[in-house]
Amino acid sequence: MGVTYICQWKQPEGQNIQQSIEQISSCVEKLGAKKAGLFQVECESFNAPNAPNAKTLHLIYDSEFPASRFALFEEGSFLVTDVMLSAFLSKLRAVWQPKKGGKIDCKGQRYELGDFLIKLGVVSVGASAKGISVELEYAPCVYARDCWGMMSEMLQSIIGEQAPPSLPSNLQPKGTERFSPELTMQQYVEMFNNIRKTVVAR
Amino acid sequence: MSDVMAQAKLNMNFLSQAITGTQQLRSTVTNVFNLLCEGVKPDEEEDGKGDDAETAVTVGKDGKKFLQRFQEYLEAVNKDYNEVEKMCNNMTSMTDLPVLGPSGALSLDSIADKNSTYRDAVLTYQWNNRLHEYAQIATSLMLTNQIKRSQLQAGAGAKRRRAAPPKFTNLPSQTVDNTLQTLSRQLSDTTMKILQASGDTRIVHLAVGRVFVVIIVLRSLTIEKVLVKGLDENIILENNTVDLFSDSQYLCMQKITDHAMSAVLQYSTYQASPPEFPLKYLLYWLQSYKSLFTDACTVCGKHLDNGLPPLWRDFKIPVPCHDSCRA
Amino acid sequence: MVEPANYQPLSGEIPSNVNVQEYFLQGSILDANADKLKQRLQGLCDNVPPEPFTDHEQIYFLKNATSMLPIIVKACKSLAKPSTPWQIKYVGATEVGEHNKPTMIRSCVTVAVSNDPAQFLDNLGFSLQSEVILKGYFYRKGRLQITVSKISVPPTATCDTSKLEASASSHLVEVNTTASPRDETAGDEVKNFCQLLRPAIVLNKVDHRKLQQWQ
Amino acid sequence: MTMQGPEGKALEGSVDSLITRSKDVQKSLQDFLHKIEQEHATLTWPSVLDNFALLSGQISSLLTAMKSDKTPPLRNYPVVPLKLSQDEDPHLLRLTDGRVSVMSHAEVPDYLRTKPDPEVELAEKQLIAEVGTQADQISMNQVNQFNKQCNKILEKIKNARANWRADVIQSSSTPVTHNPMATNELIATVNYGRGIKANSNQSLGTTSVVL
Repeated sequence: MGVTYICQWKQPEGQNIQQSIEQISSCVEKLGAKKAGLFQVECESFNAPNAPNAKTLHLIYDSEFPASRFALFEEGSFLVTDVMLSAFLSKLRAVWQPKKGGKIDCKGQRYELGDFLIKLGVVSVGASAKGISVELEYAPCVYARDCWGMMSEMLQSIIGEQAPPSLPSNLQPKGTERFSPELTMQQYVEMFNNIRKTVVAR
Repeated sequence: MSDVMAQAKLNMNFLSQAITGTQQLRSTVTNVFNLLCEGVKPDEEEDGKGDDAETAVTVGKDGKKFLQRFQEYLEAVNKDYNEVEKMCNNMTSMTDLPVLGPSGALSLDSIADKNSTYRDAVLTYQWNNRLHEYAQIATSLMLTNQIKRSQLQAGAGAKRRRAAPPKFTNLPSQTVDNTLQTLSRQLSDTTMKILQASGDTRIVHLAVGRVFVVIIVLRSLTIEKVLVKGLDENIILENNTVDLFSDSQYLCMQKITDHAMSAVLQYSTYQASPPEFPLKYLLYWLQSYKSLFTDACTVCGKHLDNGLPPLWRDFKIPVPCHDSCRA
Repeated sequence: MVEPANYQPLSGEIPSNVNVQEYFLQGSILDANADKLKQRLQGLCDNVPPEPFTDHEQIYFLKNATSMLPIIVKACKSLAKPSTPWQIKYVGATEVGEHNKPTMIRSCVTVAVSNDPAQFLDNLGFSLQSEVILKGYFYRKGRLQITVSKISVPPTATCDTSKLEASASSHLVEVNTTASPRDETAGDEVKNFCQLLRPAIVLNKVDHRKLQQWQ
Repeated sequence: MTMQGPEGKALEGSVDSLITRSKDVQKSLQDFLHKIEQEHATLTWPSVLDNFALLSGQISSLLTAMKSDKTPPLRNYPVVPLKLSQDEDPHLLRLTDGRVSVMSHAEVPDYLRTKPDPEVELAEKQLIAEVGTQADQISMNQVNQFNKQCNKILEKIKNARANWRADVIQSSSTPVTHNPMATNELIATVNYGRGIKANSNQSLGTTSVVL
């Protein structure tokens, strides 16, 4: 698992989701990236209505890791598990219940360019599309700080000025620690939360 | 297959002819011996009762006749012998039949007619022969057009020595270990450890900075193989042996492996150097990759070229450079 | 990781053929006779050498507003094979069932997890109740699993020896299998196997509800 | 085979019924063989016996059909092999489900046989003769002996039953191998943590280092 950066593509005024996706994918293809299948990330949130100080639990499924599930507490622990996790959580139904409208997913096209993996996805809640995600993974390197130069160069050429100017803080949690799936999932949850918020704000 | 059968038929023909020839030869030889056994017989017209002198005369006369017959017979023998020899010469083509050793006995097995083991064996043998032939031709062709690895030799003319002799010649194991230890102390940002050692062969694991790991197979101090892999890739197989053969899953590591192999070739042709020099050069060269992900190309000033970082390092001055940017 | 994902992504559903029902019988045997039982099991079970195991089990409780009994989850880690992942195991309430039911039944969901789930379980609201180390042998016969194990107390726990007098001299024996709830034969299979171990050991249904209130 | 008249019709009908019956036998034989081969692990003796019963019923119904009044005397219709050949006959192969491929002198006698081999016949005759010569006296003796043995065994069993209670008392003195109290304790400990209290603070402290 290499270094992964995920961000939400902020659509320019007057452009719908379909148009934006087409714009970015043509941009990615121009760079020489090859299509490499589809991807899907699903996230379901749980909370414990009777325990007031319980944190929200996010259960994430990523097609990149088909046999794994990720459990992430907001500002809490993180765990990689096998597929039985959802069955396990359903046994805790008496305490932990899925949040209403807590299901959000992200589907789209994967691209490969050298060792880079680019994923463009449409984020949707239920049946309605809410936003666009851009994911960039550089597989061979496991230290975000080291390969940030390359990643930012690649991001510049994909999303232009929306690329972050310097290494985002959520990519380097504890100094120079190795990159882990946890950081990827955290970014997903963050992005999903942001998208949910903006949807509510509108 | 059919030509083999035809050949066999031809051989059978020759064989039967040769047998007849041999029989012929035998009978003529027997004639000769018979003649010799009977000895000189007086002529039938003479009565052989004359005196000694007369006998001598008759003997002389009879002897002449006898010698004449003897010569006739011997000529016949000679002729037959020549015939048989000719046959034998023809037969030499038979040795061309596949020499299959014990598997030749397969053809005698009547049940084997149903499964084509013998036939397959013959075919395989033929192909093998052909391969051998081609290989020989190829070798001879290549020997006439030898590629020189180093330019030093080309100009050296008569004084030139043979290409650097194989250096795995009997360095004591202790020396090799010491050399490796010294080398590993000289390198910065790079950790080296020996994963496996059996006899002269050592598998060395080299972690270069936070970039990649390298598996180097050493025979004494000669570099046999270099394999570059990502930090998070498996090196140890499930059965606890070192994975020496599967390429890295990352494109850039595969390309660096290729570059490293050519670096090995480059450094191992350096002349008149202590045996550890090729390895030392290679290690320093590999060490220069510690900035693989952080440094931009010195030629174009960019990080990426077609999705890949600056992968090339010159063998003399190892500065980062894209594959396509090196002049 | 960079393998092309040419498949249509699957939604994160659990496989439908998962066996979540555990059919089991439990018993114990005095230490002096444990070896005899092991020989017997070796003969009865599949012809593979018995697998020694040393498992560290942590028992977590989650207080539940709707029911008197807490939700129980065990976190297990093999000490014998440190490379095997942690497991968290939901253990449902044991149903002793009618007389005609051959075995006890409980639902059981096992999840393999990447690292120590203590903090995760803490976030879920579980609290660590107790921990034990089970050391023993594991046998297999078809889909049946048989464990013979000895309990010991890990150094991180405190132990009330007065409550453990009897168990100090016995091995715990459990015969179980997991199957789908509709599988009627699983229970009989367990029961029949247990009959073979008589009279050295009698594996019976044990009233867990009583035991749970004991503590 | 074509034939006119009522006799021909009767023959045809009876041959048809014989064919269907023998097909029944064939089918149940096949089923049975399949069962033996495939399910020998789970096959129970009663179901084997069921199969035998089915087979014997079908065979006896085949025999009754042969003997029935409606069937014209079949011995009047011999089958004569007109042509023997060593070559494979695809038609025959198909007719016999791939069992007989050649109508040759080696095969024909086995398939068209109406009587057993003379040797077999002789052996059978001998056996029957032996059965006949078995004197009544001997068989009576054997029956008596058998009855005597049975009575003895019966008596023994009765005795054993009478002594059973005593045995039970004796057997209780055999060593105890398990302790029900221990069972309960062990289960309570392993499942519900009886008697062992985890020092939760310490445990969490160590794990946070791991994470």
